Amino acid sequence: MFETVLIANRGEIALRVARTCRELGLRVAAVYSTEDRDSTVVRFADQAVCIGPGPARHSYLYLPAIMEAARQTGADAIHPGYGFLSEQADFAEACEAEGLTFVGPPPAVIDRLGDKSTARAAMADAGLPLLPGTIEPVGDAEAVAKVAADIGYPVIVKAVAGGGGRGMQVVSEPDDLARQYREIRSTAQSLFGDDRVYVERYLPAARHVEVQVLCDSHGNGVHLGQRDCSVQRRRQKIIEESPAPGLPRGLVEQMGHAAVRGLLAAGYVGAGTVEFLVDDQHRFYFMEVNCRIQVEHPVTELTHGVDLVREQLRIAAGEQLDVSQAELTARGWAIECRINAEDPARGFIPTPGLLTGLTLPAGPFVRVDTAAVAGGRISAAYDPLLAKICVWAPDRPQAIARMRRALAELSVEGPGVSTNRDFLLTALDHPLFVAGTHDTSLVDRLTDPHPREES
Amino acid sequence: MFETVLIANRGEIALRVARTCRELGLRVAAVYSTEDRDSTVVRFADQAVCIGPGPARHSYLYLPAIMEAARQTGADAIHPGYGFLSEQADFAEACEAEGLTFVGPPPAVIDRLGDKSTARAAMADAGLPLLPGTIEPVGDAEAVAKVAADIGYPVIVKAVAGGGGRGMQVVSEPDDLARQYREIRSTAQSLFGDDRVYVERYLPAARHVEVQVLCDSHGNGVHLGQRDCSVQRRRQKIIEESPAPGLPRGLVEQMGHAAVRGLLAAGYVGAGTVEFLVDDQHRFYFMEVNCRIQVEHPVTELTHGVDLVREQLRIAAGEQLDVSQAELTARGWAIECRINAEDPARGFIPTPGLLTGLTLPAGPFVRVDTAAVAGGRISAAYDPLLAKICVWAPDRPQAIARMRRALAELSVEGPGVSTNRDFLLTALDHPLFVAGTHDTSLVDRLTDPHPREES
Amino acid sequence: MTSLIEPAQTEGAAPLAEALDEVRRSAQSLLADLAHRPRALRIRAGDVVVEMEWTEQQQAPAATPAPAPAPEAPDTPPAPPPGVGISSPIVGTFYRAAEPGGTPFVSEGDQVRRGQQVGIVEAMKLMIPVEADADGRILAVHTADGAPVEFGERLMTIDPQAG
Amino acid sequence: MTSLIEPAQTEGAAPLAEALDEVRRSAQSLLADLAHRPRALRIRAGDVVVEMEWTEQQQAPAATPAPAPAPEAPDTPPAPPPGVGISSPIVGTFYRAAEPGGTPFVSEGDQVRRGQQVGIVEAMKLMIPVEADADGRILAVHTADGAPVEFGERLMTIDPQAG
Repeated sequence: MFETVLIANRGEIALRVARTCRELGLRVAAVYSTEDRDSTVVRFADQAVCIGPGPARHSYLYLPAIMEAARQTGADAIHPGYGFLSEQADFAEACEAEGLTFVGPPPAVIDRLGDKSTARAAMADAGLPLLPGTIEPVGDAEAVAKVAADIGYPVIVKAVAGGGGRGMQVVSEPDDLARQYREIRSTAQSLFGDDRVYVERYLPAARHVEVQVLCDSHGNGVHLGQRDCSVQRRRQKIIEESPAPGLPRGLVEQMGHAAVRGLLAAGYVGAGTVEFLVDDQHRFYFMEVNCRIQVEHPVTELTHGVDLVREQLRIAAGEQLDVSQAELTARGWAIECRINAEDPARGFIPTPGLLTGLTLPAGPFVRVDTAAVAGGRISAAYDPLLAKICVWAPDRPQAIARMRRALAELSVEGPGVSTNRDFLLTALDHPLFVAGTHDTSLVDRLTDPHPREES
Repeated sequence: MFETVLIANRGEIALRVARTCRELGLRVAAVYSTEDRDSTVVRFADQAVCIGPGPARHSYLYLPAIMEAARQTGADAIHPGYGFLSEQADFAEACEAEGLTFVGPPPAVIDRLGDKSTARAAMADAGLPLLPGTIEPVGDAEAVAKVAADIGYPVIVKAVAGGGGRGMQVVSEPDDLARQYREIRSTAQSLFGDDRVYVERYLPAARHVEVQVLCDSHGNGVHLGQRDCSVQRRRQKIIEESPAPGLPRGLVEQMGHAAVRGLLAAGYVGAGTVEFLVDDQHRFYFMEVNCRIQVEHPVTELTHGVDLVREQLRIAAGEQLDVSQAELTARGWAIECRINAEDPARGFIPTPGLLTGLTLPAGPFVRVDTAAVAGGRISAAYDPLLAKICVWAPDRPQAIARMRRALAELSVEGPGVSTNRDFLLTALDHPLFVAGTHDTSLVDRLTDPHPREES
Repeated sequence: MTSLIEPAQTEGAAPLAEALDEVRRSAQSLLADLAHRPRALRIRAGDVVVEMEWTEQQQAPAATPAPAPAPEAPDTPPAPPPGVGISSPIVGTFYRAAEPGGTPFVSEGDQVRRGQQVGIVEAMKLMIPVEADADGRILAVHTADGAPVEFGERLMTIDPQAG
Repeated sequence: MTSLIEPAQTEGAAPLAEALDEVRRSAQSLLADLAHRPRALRIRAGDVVVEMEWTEQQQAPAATPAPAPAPEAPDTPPAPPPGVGISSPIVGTFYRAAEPGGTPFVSEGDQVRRGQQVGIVEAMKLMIPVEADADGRILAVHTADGAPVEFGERLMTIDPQAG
């Protein structure tokens, strides 16, 4: 095992990784921007290095500064958390070049799976079902029109380099296609420096179901069940749960095995997630692979009793998985709600600022992951995630009741700071969510000023 | 199910019960003394009634005030928590007389099991093993001397009405017996208004292992494994864990079945605990029954995934147990540390006062039950329990590492306020605790200025 | 306070952070408990010294420490009328008269003597007399006959000057 | 900072910087919790002394009881010597000369012009020049040749009056 782990991240995930490092007896080195000078992980860490000013591109995304911090702290491993440099093959490569262990998959795997086009090809080869569409990027408007006509409208045009809900566009009408194709290419170019796009069928009412996988460096892989992440605003998840409600047992196992097969075939090592869309006929389609620990990993930890960050570190240290698929049994139900400092009434705009008061939920079967403290601030420089509130219960109705109780305990005060707490409560209350039959259109139903007639 | 539950308690347990009531959709009525006017449960509750001044005998122990509060709030059930009136048969009777459901066993059962003499007789009848000693109270010094000579020294003289570590005395030398017998009777008279005592063999190096039981009003009973509570200072538990380390599987099942058999035979209804001593030969002896939810119940909740307060309420409402013994499987390991506002260096004297700062542990697999908040006070009028910190992990070494991490995150500040946090860390570090071979003498070893040579 | 984490090692380990913490905390508690803040403060502990000074103007307002709780009578509802309150001795039901429909013990404007019975609170069949705490005139009766009352709730107000 | 409880790891690091850090943090904590900022503050711990004074004008806004963070220049280390600081543009290794054993770009007492190179910070083989922010005289060089520096760490202080 390592001696010192540098955590190349901030906020709740930096603290969460630090906690597991501490439990494993590893020295914790934190990095921070000037904006995060007084942050919780800086206080928690054994050592902390200032790596740059607030804007992430000059600090958390600035590779030379991170690598220098690793050198100065004598780190022998770097945990990238999620976001920032976590899925940058360059970063993983730089670690390798410096003799540091990158806690994540090998650079070549990140490269292949981060590109949606090669990822789709790899997963198709491994026998995973794909939505009708193109595997290779589509080179011109004419070709796109032909593909779209073949697979049928609506279609979705996606940037090969996209992710996190950015760089994609649904096209419902053939007449709009040429213009929207040009737009998404231009957006993709400016966002990712890569204007390649592909096309696939768009499922307006699908569920977003993902499978958590662990692969060690000895060729072993296991899955830890599903997470349903269908409650999304602007394609950003806000409520996640495990298991996925209402899926037939056979489907669950089929998807789990497919995910493990796909990642092992791709040479994956570490914790990874395979995202699928599941349609109303319970057919599933590969969507993408996330080569990192995910924001919503706690729900899997709660149902499976596994510390996923510990497994990441063990795998990165070359150890074998110490649990078999048969031993990995889920118990009960877990739900996560992401508390964002944002205003749902004003299009979910972030509301950063000073937190003059903060009361977090606690008690039986409630877990809160946050780096926020009363007297601290939610910085405008980063994403507005304030806390992740997770609950566990023996079944889904009890878990929902517990989450309602937990959310009611939350109190956030600060000038100009609001949260999506009440919006989350509304979503939890929606008959479709309560029935577990909701899909990715749920938030639109809640925010649409003209609610549809259909149930 | 009920509509309104009055919680006849304060502090962390009142809040803990309130949380489950909220999750069950029940209205929460709290009571408070003037000392607790600004307490967390008062803010949490749907309604709160001031029942008297600070001293418990004029408020939390004052039956007419509690009953009036129940009437005023329209409560149809009363949850007594632990301590205070929770094991007073009079209170359970008064509830019955007023048509209120007392969340606990029937008054006659509390009466029989609260008296150690009749409890020992009942459990002996049900076939539970007892330590050599008397079942009937011993009436005079001569009889005591004869019994003690028969069973061999050291012996322990215990008040029939004792509990919570009070009203008992170990006697090692025959010459001391007559004096100590008189002393304990006089103490018992002043503490409990009942000077009856009995005698049994004293095990200086036994382990304190207890079994959590649930019995419904339909004659069904199940156990939820053991808790080891051997880390005690002055017979007050400070570290509890589940399961009990190092017990053979056969013994675990034997004790579980014995506990259920004993409580069902006694007509028990509700959540109860049967306490045993286990000697170094792995023989177990019935000690006493606790007719209430216990402080350390969270470790059982964490290993078994059961909300014990929910089960208490369901059982009190006449519902059947909805889990069978076969379905109740333990997972992993849980440890609780009781954080007291006290000074271990000064004989564990309480250090109540204003909390100017309070940072509680959080994150993966950590649960904190507390009613303390920054800016609040630890009142000198009640026991100094500040927080219960619980952790879960797949195995005991990981649970200990996690507890060390969690305790390190705790920060309590306030003029004159100290805690036993460092003392707990020292106990967790002791080789005997780490090995899981410690017994009730562990704290003495840590506080004894002349440590023994033996390991 | 991380220094406290490893109690076994505190003896020889770097005591600076701890000493500073201690001195700072000592200064804070000292200041928090002072009704009137001094012009200057100096704390020294071994190598560690903390000194502070305040200007004249700031001393006056400093007399009210920042998060001051309810200024007076924390046991009564906010903004009680001036005068002396008579509080309920127990949680229960308040009665103004000895029996249903009877004449009230007292009414507004009545003169009362200290110790005179002015009402009853019933709790679980116990009839607990409410007595005036002072000589004076009943300024107000705040609670209706038969109403539920909590412990410490103000039932009446007496003007002791008027006695 | 937990680093202080593990004396084994402090070996190479400058203990003075650490002590300064502790003193600064202690002062910040102390100030953050004060409703009214004092006119002067002095903290001394062993060799380390922190003294602070506020002018009359600064005291007025300080009367707002909100949790005030570090009084000024929160991004620079505490109580810097008077003058203008030159901060590290990146985390890395500080060099005073263009090559090992070479003549330092500047020494204490030297006159410098705004924009003049006064050092180098190396980060992952990138050689990033450090330049003077103002005309003036080098009052102090705070960082040794070859020492690790963080982003924003003060490397030198210039007296601009002396320019």
